[in-house]
Amino acid sequence: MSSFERRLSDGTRIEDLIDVDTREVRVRTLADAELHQIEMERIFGKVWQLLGHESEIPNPNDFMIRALGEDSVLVARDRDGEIHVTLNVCPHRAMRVCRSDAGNAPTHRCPYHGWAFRPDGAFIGSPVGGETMHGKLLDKKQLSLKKARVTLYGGLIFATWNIDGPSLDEFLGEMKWYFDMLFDRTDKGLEALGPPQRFVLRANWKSASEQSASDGFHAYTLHEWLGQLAGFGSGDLTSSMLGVEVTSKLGHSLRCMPMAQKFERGAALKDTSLSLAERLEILAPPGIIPSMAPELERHLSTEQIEQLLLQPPQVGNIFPNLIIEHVYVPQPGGKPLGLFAVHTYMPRGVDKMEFVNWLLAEKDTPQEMKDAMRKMGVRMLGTSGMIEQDDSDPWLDQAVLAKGAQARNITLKYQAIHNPERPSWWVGPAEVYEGFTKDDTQWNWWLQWRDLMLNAG
Amino acid sequence: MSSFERRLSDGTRIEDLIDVDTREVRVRTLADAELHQIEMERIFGKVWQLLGHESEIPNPNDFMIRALGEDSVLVARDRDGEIHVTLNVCPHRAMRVCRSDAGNAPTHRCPYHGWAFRPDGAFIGSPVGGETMHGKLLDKKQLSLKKARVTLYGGLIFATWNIDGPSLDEFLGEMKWYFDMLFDRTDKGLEALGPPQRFVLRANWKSASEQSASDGFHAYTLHEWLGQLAGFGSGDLTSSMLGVEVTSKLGHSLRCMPMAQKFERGAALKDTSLSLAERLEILAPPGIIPSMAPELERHLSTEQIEQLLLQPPQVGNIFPNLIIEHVYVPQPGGKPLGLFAVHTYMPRGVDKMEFVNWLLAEKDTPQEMKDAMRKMGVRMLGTSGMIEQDDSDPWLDQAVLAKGAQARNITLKYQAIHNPERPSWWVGPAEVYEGFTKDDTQWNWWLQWRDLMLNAG
Amino acid sequence: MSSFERRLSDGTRIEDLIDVDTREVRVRTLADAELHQIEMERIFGKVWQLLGHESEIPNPNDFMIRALGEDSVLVARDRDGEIHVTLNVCPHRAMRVCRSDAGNAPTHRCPYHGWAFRPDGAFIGSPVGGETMHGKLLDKKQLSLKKARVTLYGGLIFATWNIDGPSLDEFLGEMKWYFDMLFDRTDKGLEALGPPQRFVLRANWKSASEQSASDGFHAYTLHEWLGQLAGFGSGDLTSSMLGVEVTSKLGHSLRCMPMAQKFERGAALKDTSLSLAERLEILAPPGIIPSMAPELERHLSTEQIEQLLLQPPQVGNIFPNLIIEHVYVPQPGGKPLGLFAVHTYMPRGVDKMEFVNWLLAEKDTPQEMKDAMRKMGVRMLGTSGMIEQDDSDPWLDQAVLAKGAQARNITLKYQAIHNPERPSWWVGPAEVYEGFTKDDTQWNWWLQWRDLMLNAG
Amino acid sequence: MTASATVTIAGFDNPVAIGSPVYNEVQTFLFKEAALLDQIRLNDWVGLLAEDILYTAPLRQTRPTHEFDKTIVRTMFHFEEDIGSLKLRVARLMNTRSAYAEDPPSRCRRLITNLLVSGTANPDEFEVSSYILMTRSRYDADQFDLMSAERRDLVRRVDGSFKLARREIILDQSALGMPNLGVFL
Amino acid sequence: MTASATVTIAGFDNPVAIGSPVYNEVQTFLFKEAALLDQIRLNDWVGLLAEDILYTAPLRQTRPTHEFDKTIVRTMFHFEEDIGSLKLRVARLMNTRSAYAEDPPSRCRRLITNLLVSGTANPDEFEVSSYILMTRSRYDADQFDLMSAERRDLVRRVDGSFKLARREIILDQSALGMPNLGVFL
Amino acid sequence: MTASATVTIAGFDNPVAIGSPVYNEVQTFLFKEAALLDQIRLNDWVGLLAEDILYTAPLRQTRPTHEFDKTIVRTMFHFEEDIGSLKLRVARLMNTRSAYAEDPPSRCRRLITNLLVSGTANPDEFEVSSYILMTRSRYDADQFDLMSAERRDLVRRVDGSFKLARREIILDQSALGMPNLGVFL
Ligand code: FES
Ligand code: FES
Ligand code: FES
Ligand SMILES: [Fe+3]
Ligand SMILES: [Fe+3]
Ligand SMILES: [Fe+3]
Repeated sequence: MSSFERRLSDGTRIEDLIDVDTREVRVRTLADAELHQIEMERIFGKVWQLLGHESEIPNPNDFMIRALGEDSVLVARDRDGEIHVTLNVCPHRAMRVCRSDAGNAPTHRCPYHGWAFRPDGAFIGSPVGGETMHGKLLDKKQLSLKKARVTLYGGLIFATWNIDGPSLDEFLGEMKWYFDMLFDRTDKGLEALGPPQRFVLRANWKSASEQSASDGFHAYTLHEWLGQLAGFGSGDLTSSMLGVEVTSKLGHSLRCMPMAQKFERGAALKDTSLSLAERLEILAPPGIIPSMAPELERHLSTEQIEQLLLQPPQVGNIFPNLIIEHVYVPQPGGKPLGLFAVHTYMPRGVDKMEFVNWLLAEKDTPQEMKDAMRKMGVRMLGTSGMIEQDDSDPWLDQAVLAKGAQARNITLKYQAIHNPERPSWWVGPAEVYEGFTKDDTQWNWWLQWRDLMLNAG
Repeated sequence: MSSFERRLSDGTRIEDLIDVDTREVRVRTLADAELHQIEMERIFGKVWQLLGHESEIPNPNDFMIRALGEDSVLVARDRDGEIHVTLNVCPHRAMRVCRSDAGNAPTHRCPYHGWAFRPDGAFIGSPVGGETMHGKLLDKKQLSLKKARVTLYGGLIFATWNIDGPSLDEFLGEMKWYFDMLFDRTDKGLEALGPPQRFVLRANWKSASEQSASDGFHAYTLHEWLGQLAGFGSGDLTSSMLGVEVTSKLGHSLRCMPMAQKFERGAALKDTSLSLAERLEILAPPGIIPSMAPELERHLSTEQIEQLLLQPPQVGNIFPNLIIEHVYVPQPGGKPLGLFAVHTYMPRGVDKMEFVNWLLAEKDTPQEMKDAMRKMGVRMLGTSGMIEQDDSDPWLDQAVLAKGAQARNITLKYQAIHNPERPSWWVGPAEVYEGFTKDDTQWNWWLQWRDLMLNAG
Repeated sequence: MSSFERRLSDGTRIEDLIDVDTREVRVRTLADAELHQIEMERIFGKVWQLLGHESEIPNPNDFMIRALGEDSVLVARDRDGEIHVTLNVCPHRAMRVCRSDAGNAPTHRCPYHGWAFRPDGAFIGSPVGGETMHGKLLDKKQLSLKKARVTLYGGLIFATWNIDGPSLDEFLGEMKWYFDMLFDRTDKGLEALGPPQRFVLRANWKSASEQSASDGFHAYTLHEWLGQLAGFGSGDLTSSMLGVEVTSKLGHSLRCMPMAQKFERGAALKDTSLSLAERLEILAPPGIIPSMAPELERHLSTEQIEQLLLQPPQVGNIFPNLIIEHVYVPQPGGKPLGLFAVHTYMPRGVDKMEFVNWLLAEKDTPQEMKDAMRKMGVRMLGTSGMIEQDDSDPWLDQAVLAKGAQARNITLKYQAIHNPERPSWWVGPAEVYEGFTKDDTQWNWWLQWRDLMLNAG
Repeated sequence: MTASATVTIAGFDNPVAIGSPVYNEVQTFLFKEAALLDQIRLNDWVGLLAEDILYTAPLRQTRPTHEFDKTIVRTMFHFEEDIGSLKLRVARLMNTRSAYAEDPPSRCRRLITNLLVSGTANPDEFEVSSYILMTRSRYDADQFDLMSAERRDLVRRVDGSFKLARREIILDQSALGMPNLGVFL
Repeated sequence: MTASATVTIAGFDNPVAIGSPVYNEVQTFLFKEAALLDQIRLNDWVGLLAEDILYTAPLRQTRPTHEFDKTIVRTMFHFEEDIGSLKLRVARLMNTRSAYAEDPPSRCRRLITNLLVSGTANPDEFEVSSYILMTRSRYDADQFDLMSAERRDLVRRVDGSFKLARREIILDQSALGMPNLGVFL
Repeated sequence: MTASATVTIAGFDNPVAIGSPVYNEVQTFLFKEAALLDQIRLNDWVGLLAEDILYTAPLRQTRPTHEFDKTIVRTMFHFEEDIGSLKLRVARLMNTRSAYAEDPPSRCRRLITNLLVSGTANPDEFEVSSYILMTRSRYDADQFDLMSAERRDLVRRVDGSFKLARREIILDQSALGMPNLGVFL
């Protein structure tokens, strides 16, 4: 069926929705139910998706239920410690097999007719075994829970239905050099500080996701209060607009702002005569403490460490619907408090989405610092977050407005274009733009969306 | 318009949804809005539907409002006692003509412009008669409420829009031999113990209906507590799995379980030296008392009576959306209490359905027994029913899960196949399978669904 | 895309929905989601729509937010006093620009990225101006809020997206001769007595709108109580059915009933030996007082004044979704109390609509009379209106019933046809029918609906 | 003390203590009133109204936080009633068969909470603030219509029992989600 | 005084005044009962029931205003329980693992308001009318299921504490919008 | 007595009787608090808070009946506030014009019911359990957003009036149906 040429029912083709030359996207793209169904197949059926962190299910047979696109999946650790992701829909008659948000179970028995499955989804059998209730037309392997492909990255559990597609590494591409600075930098790695916050908004998942692709400019107006009340940019958010934006045609991006510009004490970081531990004492990334210096050196290259210290990634995204927050929150004492979070924006139909918010730290981050990071995370991000409740307000408006017959035909515009010249002093890979924030990262997001949507394969 | 070849908007044809060879049905079938609209035309526009029991409207001009598919209909008795079913939508401007759930009225006046109709739907006239508000383009006959075809069966009111289609007898086919044992066995016939319970679930009507087509296996797991707490199967539900399943290509079915297997005292029923009244004293069908023996003999053949005593139908369905419950509930004394109910599962859009639950007894069942049957019915079935609240739980799950882009493409499986050999000792008609419950009855349901859905005529 | 030939997905063409010969409309027209989308383009994208009255925003920079079809628009007065209507959707990323229902602001700043606009929608600039966040691909004019075309009529603010289409005068056509009697008759003109009542019904906008096209007959039954309790028609509503109905192929209409028939004192109005002021003393239109006689004479022709006195328009519509109420409510003293209102029925999807109710009077109507008119308006019309809550009840029923597979294929009928002979004594223009109310006005409404729907241009 | 302010007065100034006899009587009055309305005993309900009653529901508008006082609009109303119009409404509902929007009637439930009472200059009159959540079910709809509001009442003691002398209903929507206010709040 | 009437009696005839000791005790009883139900302490809840309890929920039908008495249908029920069936229901929920419709359980909140109490001929028994709004959330649904109702109880004082001797639940829908009544009201 | 249990304590152990002075004062406190929040008098609201307040809303998870104690997750929160963060929230809402998610503010109504109170070892502190149903309406939406919850408070008497010393909000959804908790519960 995937080769059936799909047009929206008013005759529009997908390529009509995006004007590649003028960098415009029709507003209707945010509210079209037919388009949504195609996205579920061509995007969410293909990409890698974050489902959680392995620290959420530390023990053999631990499991949790998560959404992967609009499907319910079982994320379970088997008795050997390996993590599996399987469709939480019974292959018999489509009942929900596992009905608890989390727990520990060596087998999962479907309540409807009692078919049982292992944590890896393998079909064990049906009750009153001699009767072979499951019949003889299919063998047991064919009666297992549908299995996704899983890759752990810094303990983050990524999965995809695209069994033979690109690996996670290939999917992340050149940008992985940067992501490694965040997700894969200490010996014990990351942990989730708890289960994710979850809440549902009447918004299209793309509203959240295109914003996550490093929309830098909105902070100036939408988060105006951060300057006024929270000491961001020492009261002038213009400085937050400056920095380096890295991105790639795969739709990922990061905004890296110089510490020296954001914090008075940041200048001192440049003193390379200091040891790494000493420099971390001045200003360390979220969750990192000076004693972790050797670990950083083991995990990252010198270039990565230098960037992590001097101009670390602060916000960014992994295509299509993952946002990264690696933020340095100004504190009265002058030493910022770190904030480390990832969210996914999971669709629930064309006009709703679930916001899933994990707060992260290194496993070895001291408990007191974890507590502080968790509190700051809860206060600034997610459900009641003073920053992010405003971030999501436009999504709600877009969802309502994009239904209008006039509004649907105007465009979203991505016409602020960086000087294409790569800064000569920058050592990292991918597309690199310096200066005042522009729309190139978001535009890459849309180009990648377009590529996948035009690819029925 | 019915000849317009319909494909779902992604190009799928209806025949793609069912694999006749491997007995699989795509899960998306439970959640597809386009398919639903076709069902409303090709199934609910054609089949016979149960609307109630004539005992609910015993007097001339009594009426009640019911749903027939997704249409509102007036079920009314005329002054001569005949029952009519008409579309409760004004032929003038589509206002709801009758707005009370039940009552008594010799005429029904539309509140909008005052057109009036008789209980049989006949147009009487419009107000200020001399002005002929209804115009002169159509004659009065053409201005009547749209009329359905009605047949009473054991007092149950069946109706269809298929004016020239099969009779109810033809629609029931060979299975009527069995249904007669339940619905047409005493002189005064059945009565509804009260109006039906009604409640709305976020589920597709087919989830409920395919289960009703004698899904025997689910009881073992889904109703596990019945063995533990309620004395079913003397604590082991495996025995409830055994019996005879009768079904036909028209999509109807019944499960008949031997009384001797379910109840200790059941063995004594086999003593044919006893009179029918004496055997009924040992163990009688729901609502039947020994003094009704002559009536049974008048209404049923010897073969039917023997089966009704020894291996009566206990659950089953009439295609598409009617379930029959004719249950013997174990009681401490050893003598089971009867439970007799029919439900319809009426669609309300693709993702909602109304559960309509009538409790039945013979009109001549003693009041005390009726009270006991009503209480048991309320406690086990329908809204708060301890059995049926669990039956409907999978329907809710299926409705949610079937929206997932992965889940919609997996299949419902009906691959447990009976030994095709008909038990030689069985005297009744239709397809007959003996042994541990299998999926053939449900598969017949789907084949009949497929037949109707492919028939645009 | 507008030239793409659109069929509903079951193959139905728009022209199949209306039978021009038998004056019937398929009920499904009231509940078809695909049709609705076409209406939003071909009707609401083209017609003139009422958005409010200029007295609601009397001062420079005053603004209010209104719905135009399903789009949100900003209605704002600029510093020179001119009123503009612009799409309240940011041309940058489709955020809601103005978020207050009303207020006063010389500029409107979008909260998302800070783009600012003048009351006339002109783009002022983006923040941190030197950075040209809005890019250089488009000039500033192209970044303004999308602008509608505006015409004031008696202070009523009409707007359309059809920039080069017919003027409001052309749109009103011959019927304007009558509308002028209501909307343009005094020197200072009309005022809105306050902001409009707003409430949302689960109904299709056409249910309300086709009724508004002078459905005269429903009053007899649906408003029966008006005769019983409120002294309408001296207790017999039949007299309310008689009068003159004027209409045109543009879909507008008015019902004009002779004052002499409705009120005892109405006969005295015919005495042309009296001065206009003296006649107004006997019985004046809503909001008019005798001292306004010279104003009426300045604004209206003798013929218009005579009709306004003797047989004024009392209810009517402007196509597609505006109803006019210019009602004389019987009072114990014998002198009726005037009631003057306009409503729009704004779609909110196929199955919801917003009822927007403005109460009007002349600016120079004495405050005491305004208060009385407002109270009577609140009590009889709109949200809690004793008359209009019954008017909307059929709309709710139609919305539910039209979903039924049988109901959707029956028809709405407009088969009560006036004697086509124009009354010789009538001086006004347009189609004129005399006698007992008929369906011609509503049929004109549907013909105009059909014309626009078949016109993809 | 005036009801024209945006904020509630009742219970803040000159409070009548929760648990005091007057408070308890007012609560009894409101609970019984709700029972009469829910059970469509509207003629009994009219008996609770003072002859000089003002019964209003002003419009609401969305305004920014710093203009919160403008969210209540008292130039236009959803209800603007006196005793005569209320009696006419009740007569229409109870004595005719053509009050179609509420006949058959919806099933309403008026949950009354957050009762606060203040005394006034008149020892027999009390400013009363209560919250109402009305659930409303018509025909066989599976979803309730909801309306929440604050009611600001003036309750007057007359001959040992209470009468409702003023009610202002502060509805919580700028565009109501109910098809009509054919029921009293 | 009988509960079979369409209209509420409690609080109108022979009223137990709001704020009186009995009223306060009844309120305490109902609030604690709600807490037990919401926290699925069902075995504790059974302890509040009299052995002769009648626990019913009659059907509702839509009828015109002048047939309001027919809107409550007492020939068929959504609940028709005695102590035995209630105990079986609780045993199923608490002692087995196959009460799937409520296991995992929904998160319910039973808001109790509008309490009115009357005395009866038996000085230890009280007619009690209360309103309930139950919010119900299952799995990760973003919308609550709602049910509003009046509960007409007979509460009996036994050995210094109360027992529920009768409950009739007047539901406000003719077709319930919940997938089941697997929870108590 | 601790608030960390899954089940409510307030009103069960060491109960403060309904109708007693302390109970009535607590009720007054909560009703006035709701009025301040609903009317966006947030600076007044801050005046009700103790300097050592803990204000939290733990996550909820769906779990089987026999793991009911795990449905409240206290390792992650929707709110985890102290007096400083609460004051910052209020300052943002009241003193800036860029708290966009609640400016223009939604119209909220906080219906408070099912109040139960217990004494503690400290004679000036009381464990308080109350139910809240919050209706929330933004712009011209025709449907309300709803949230129901139990609030477990510690209320402290300070200089003759009450301060809120602890609030734990037990929300009834595992995935909230509101776009944010930009409002207080
Ligand atoms: S649906 Fe899972 S075992 Fe049948
Ligand atoms: S719609 Fe029924 S009479 Fe007009
Ligand atoms: S969306 Fe309005 S400024 Fe960006
Ligand atoms: Fe942001
Ligand atoms: Fe079952
Ligand atoms: Fe009318």
